[in-house]
Amino acid sequence: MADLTHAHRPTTDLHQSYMALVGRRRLYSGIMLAIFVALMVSGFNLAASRNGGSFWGGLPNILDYPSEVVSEALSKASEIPGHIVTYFPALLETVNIAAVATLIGALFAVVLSLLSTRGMAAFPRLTGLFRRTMDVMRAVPEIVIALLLIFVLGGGPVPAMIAIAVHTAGALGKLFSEVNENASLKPVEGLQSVGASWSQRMLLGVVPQVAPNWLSYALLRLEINIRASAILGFVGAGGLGYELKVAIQWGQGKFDEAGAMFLMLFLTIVFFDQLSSHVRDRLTHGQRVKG
Amino acid sequence: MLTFEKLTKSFGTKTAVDAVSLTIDRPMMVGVIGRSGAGKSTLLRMMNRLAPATSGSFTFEGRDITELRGRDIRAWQSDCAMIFQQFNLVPRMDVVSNVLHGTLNRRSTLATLFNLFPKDDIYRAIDILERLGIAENAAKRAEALSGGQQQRVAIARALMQDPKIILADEPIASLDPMNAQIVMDALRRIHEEDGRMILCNLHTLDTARRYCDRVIGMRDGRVVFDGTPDQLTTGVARDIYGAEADFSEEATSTDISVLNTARRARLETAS
Amino acid sequence: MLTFEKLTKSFGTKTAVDAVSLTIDRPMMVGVIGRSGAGKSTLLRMMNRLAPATSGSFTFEGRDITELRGRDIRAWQSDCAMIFQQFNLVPRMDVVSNVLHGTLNRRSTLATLFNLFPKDDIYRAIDILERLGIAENAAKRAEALSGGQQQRVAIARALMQDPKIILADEPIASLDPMNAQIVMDALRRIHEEDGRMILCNLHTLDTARRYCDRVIGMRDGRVVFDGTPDQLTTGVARDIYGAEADFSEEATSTDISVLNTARRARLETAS
Amino acid sequence: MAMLDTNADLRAQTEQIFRRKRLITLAVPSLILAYLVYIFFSFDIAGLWQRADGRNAQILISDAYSYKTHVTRDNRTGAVSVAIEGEKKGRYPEGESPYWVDLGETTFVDLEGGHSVTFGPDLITYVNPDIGTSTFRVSRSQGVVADYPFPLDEMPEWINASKNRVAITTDAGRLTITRNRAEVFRYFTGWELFFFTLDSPYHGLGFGALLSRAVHGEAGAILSDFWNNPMWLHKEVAWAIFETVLMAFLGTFGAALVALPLAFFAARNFAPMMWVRMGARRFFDFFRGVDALIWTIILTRAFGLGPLTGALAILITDTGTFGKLFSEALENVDEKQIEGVQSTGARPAQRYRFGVLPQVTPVLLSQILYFLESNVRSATIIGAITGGGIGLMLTQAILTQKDWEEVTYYIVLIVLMVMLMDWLSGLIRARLIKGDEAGH
Amino acid sequence: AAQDISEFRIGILGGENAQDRMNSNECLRAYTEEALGVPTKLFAPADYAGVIQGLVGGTLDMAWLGASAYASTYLQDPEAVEPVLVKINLDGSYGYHSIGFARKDSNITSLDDMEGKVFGFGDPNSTSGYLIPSIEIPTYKDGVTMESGAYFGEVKFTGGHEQTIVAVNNGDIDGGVTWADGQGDWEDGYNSGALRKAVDAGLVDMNDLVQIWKSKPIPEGPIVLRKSLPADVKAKMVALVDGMYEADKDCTYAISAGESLGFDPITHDAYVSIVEARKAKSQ
Ligand SMILES: Nc1ncnc2c1ncn2[C@@H]1O[C@H](COP(=O)(O)OP(=O)(O)OP(=O)(O)O)[C@@H](O)[C@H]1O
Ligand SMILES: Nc1ncnc2c1ncn2[C@@H]1O[C@H](COP(=O)(O)OP(=O)(O)OP(=O)(O)O)[C@@H](O)[C@H]1O
Ligand SMILES: [Mg+2]
Ligand SMILES: [Mg+2]
Repeated sequence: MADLTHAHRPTTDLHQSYMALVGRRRLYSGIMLAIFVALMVSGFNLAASRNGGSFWGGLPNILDYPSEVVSEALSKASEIPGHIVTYFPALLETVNIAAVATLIGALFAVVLSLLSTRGMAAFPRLTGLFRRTMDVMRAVPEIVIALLLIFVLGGGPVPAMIAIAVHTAGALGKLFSEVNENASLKPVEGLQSVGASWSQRMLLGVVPQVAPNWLSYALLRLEINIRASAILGFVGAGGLGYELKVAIQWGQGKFDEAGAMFLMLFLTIVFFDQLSSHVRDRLTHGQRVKG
Repeated sequence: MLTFEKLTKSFGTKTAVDAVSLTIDRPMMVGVIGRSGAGKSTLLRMMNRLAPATSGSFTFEGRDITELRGRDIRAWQSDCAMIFQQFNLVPRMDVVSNVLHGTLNRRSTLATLFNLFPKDDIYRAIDILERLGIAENAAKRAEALSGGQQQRVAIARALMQDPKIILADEPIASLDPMNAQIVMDALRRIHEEDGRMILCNLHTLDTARRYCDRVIGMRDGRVVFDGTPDQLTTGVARDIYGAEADFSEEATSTDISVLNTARRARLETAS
Repeated sequence: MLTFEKLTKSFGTKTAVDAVSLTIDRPMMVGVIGRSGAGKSTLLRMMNRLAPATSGSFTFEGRDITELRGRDIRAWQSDCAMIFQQFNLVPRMDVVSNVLHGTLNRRSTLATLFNLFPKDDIYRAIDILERLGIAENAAKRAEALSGGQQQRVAIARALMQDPKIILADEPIASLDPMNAQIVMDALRRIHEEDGRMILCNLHTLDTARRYCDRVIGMRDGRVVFDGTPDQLTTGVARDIYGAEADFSEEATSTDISVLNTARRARLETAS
Repeated sequence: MAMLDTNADLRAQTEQIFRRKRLITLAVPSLILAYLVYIFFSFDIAGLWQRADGRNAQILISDAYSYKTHVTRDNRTGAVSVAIEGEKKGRYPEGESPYWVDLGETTFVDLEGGHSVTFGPDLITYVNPDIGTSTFRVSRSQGVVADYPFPLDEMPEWINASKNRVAITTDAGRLTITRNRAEVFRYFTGWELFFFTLDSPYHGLGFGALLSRAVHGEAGAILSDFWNNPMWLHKEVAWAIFETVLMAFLGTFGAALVALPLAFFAARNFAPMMWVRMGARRFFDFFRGVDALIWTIILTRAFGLGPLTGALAILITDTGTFGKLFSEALENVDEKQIEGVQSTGARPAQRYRFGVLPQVTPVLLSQILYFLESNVRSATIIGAITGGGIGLMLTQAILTQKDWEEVTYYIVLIVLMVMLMDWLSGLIRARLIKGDEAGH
Repeated sequence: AAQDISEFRIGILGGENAQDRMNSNECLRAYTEEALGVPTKLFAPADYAGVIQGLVGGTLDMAWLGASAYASTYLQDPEAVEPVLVKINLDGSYGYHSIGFARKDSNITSLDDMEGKVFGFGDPNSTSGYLIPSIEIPTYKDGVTMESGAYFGEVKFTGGHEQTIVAVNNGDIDGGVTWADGQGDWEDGYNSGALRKAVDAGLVDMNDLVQIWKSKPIPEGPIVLRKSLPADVKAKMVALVDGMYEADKDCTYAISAGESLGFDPITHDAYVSIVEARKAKSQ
């Protein structure tokens, strides 16, 4: 059989060359590991040295603050249902901000992604431009846009909504265009051959293929945006985040309110998290061919 | 009615279609043969304006199609239906919707986006499907059909366009011999009953011989043969395919009777 | 040296292996045949202790393997190598590392976690690869090899364990006939040269006949045949496979010479 | 079935299908529209539009690319000072002034286009080429006494006057007079003092001149003057950016290290016990559900202010996220490889090391790197609330609402930083996952 | 002894750019490092809450707080910090005022006109931006309360003094409160305070605003030291800041954010009423 025909190469040669390879590989992984560890350790030390308190010194006190909040909230437990009712409209506002922003952002993302996917773009020369646009939209943190808009538009939900929508359009646009790239161009060409316009080609040829994946990403984004919307409340964009900030800044004396809001926010986030992973599971089920 | 004048298409340095000049003066069924890479698809794609020509022209009923722009291109495309090797249907949509896509150019974008197709169009789509013998699949998703059925849906879409000319790019290459025959029969019948011109890329000689009125042979982008099926001898075929002396026609055959022997052998090997 | 006593394995109500009693008294090459679902894999997996037995026992050199726990199981596994139909290698790791996995049980956990295998082991791995004719692939990733080469890597990993017994679960089922032969030849050679016992699930009769000293036939979890290859007549095979009268042995054959005729026919059909 | 269908049946059936499809295709946009209408009213977008302040937008935009130089006269002492952005750090040394200001007994300020202002010993004059000359006199008792070249009831809207204060705003600049002081600004395009402040010997030098000085051994001094620019604070900005990236880096990789072992407890195929799995998952949900921001607040008490606190907050949140993602990746691993390793008698740790890790590393790495980029953005926000870094500088600059050119500078830097991280993580991902690392 | 501490951490606050604050206090940092012989760090968080957390958690050693923020710290942990010094104004007082104001063209001239209108506080931890007005305004006349929707149409927090001023100027809220020293003239935005800063920055024109309310004098917030600091460290720091006015006027100007007569010692007693007020608010 074939075995003996390969024996022309002396074994020691193979030994040496493989050992050399192993040595090199060990060296590289060793160096990589060393660099990583060095970066982590020196980074940690640097961060610790620029910090107010030390890591090890602070560790035992980590529960101080939560326990203060919890004990005060517990001592006024009877008021918590009342707080929940009081702050429910604020929670609704937070969720609404996230929902509208996701909706509007996703609509823009659809257009941007179609415009920037090779083979689908209406203006093939401009795909690069649309891609960069999405990169920039993604790169600007929401808080920046929100603060600028608060200056111009005044406080309230709209600046937060616009800020999140801009970021969402950029982030989803990128994901959508990755989905688009995996879509088959055959139906598109088929529609093109009957004289369909660009929007017809996209809506009838591309959207049916990619809609489940888009929806799945959009739901994931909704979940992220609910957090973002709560955070923007911290800088004056309304909603529960704003109320929570006021309570937290006041500190002792309003911890029952803070606790109630904490709880509401947490439950909401967990609720949407579970909802979205459930729906997404169903949407992508059976399509996990790519894994 | 259809004239090519030095029609040329280059991709970079590669000339896919090389100064093709031809005239087809009446509706007939034309077969285009040639080996892979000969430029058959490129020729059809230029005719449908899926791709622009590099130089030369192509006129239909006196109108220079290579000159058209924007909405005129789309109007021409609606007159010139195209059938693809891979069917190019929208797989997740039902069959009737796919057929109705043939009317997209004539209906307003907004109406079509909301699925507002006129009742008459829907009825006509069903009639066409019935004519092609796949009406009972009308409500199924396209992806749920077999290849031969899908290709007939594609033909139905083409008929829905009520086109002056039908281009078919290797319509039977992804089909098994049984379905291939059904599809080719359907195309031939459309040609005979409606009198539409059909231009059909084929990669098998015997299909061309059996179904076409005129056969055009391409090689390296140039037309190297143009004549009736009878003139298409094995010697000519060898020229077109650039084949060695051991060229056996059977190797490209899709005739069911030829295959059956080979198939039987293959089936035996599977456990 | 190896005794099964009423070895049984049930999954819920389904009895996959049903009171198998057998004795194998000297190292030999044993083939286990039977149709899909007969319980072949389950038997081997119990022997390797990848799965526990439901009842009955299995002793090797007087030791009851079904009784072992924890580290003893692992020690047994290192004495009893297993080769899988799908090779079960780590595709992203290079061939030598995969072979070195055969020594995992003997080396300290910590050292192996950092991929620190002794030089001698590495040399031995390369030697084994050389013996199997795939030493030149030593540094490649496993996933870059062909199926036959991967299976030989799996055999190398088994040999690296220096096992007393090698179990092979349909080692050639995912291979083409050419590679199947290479792999079976390698197993046979190992048996002959090293005198190791080999238990090999096979789903083709002729392979069992050609390579094994003893053949065991299973059906619905029970042993329905136990004898030499000569005793394995077509009639017996029909019993084992529960086949109808039209059973043709060729249908399960992997012999290259049998295939060649069918293959030739198939090749002709491709253009 | 099909055979029984007459054409008419089929037509009716298809029509019905289309009616349903139409309903759905119309219903979805209608619902979206209805929701947007609800939001329109509940967010009071119409009212917002009226309240939106165009002037603020104008200040913001014009200030982003321009700067103003103040000429201020103290009306009690008569002293005149000139300062860029009116800040102490941008003040011209005593007796020096830009070309358009003539210091002296009477100070003359040229505002271009024929506009000018004169600070006299008693009178302040403003010349407008279209309208004429206005004069103002300041007295403790009478306030600002003005003499306009037009009747008082025809006061143009760009003059905002009261007894004690007059403000004149034109495109050329702005003049404010109160009893205590009089001040003129003039706008210029550009980011003044971006490279060197007025007290630096290199201020106003061209690139060529700088280069030649640099060659003659002053490179260090030039760099140091730029680096320590007190107006634009390049050194502090660079530190802040670095601190932000540091928080993201420590948080992301720290979280990955913590989450990896924990994820095994949440994966179905590695933690057969239901309650362990559920426990681990709820634990991850909790860490993720309480946002990084809230973790920052909680941790500040224990660890104080600073980047470490921010990094820990990211670490905790991402432990939750990674735990979930990693456990999903672990649930998708190929059992065959694990079984292959197991069949050799490998111990559990070895099984994970060789059967599981090589499979999941590419997936995990790509997720980690993706989060690194997005955490740079989170770190900006966390920094804005307590930690420090560029986020704090940025939000403070926005909240104090005057240094819009600095805001622009920071935003540009942040966008570049995030894009750089995005690019870098993409690069590493492509390298590590495609490149032949042999799974080690 | 100073050797007992390994570093000294100062928290700073105020309505300025974080970096500007850092820069203004750089001289203090340098002096401290020299006096104590240990590395000294400055922290400039975004709001009072961060500094309070730092002081209560023991990760800050010194800070200059507002009176209300001091009260909050004291209420959370009376043993955390002690007030040591207070800034003295040019006229020798150590107080300032909370000023209520509105837009002139809104025709609001006093709290009487604010009925049903939107009223804005600044930061909840601010003395002049929240605590004092929330207690003093209801005493203006019968029926005035700070409940949102009661006397005022709505009561909001804008987040800080600067935001209140801009919000009033933009018409987002009808009236608000901020701080000023109450000296000098209205048209300049007084001699110092948030209004003056806004005017200097060109954000508002004082002609457009009117004062609608003014509080009683509010004690200036104290400089506090962590109680558990070694006694000699405390003594050195008090001496350092107390003597700053004589030693370095520029630095005094920088750290007190304007003209002052430097710092004088003070004790907790000066803030008892504020603590009580805050305690009442926390019920
Ligand atoms: N988009 C393209 N870019 C570059 N080269 C192309 C492109 N499309 C076709 N070609 C080249 O043009 C030549 C003709 O291609 P064409 O597809 O027309 O051949 P064909 O006769 O249809 O072959 P087949 O039977 O394989 O479909 C080929 O060499 C092909 O490589
Ligand atoms: N993990 C399991 N859970 C439940 N049933 C199982 C499991 N593994 C095997 N079985 C069942 O046990 C029976 C024997 O399976 P086994 O895999 O041993 O058959 P086999 O002879 O190896 O067949 P094949 O040739 O398909 O590999 C089958 O009916 C199978 O469905
Ligand atoms: Mg082709
Ligand atoms: Mg099996």
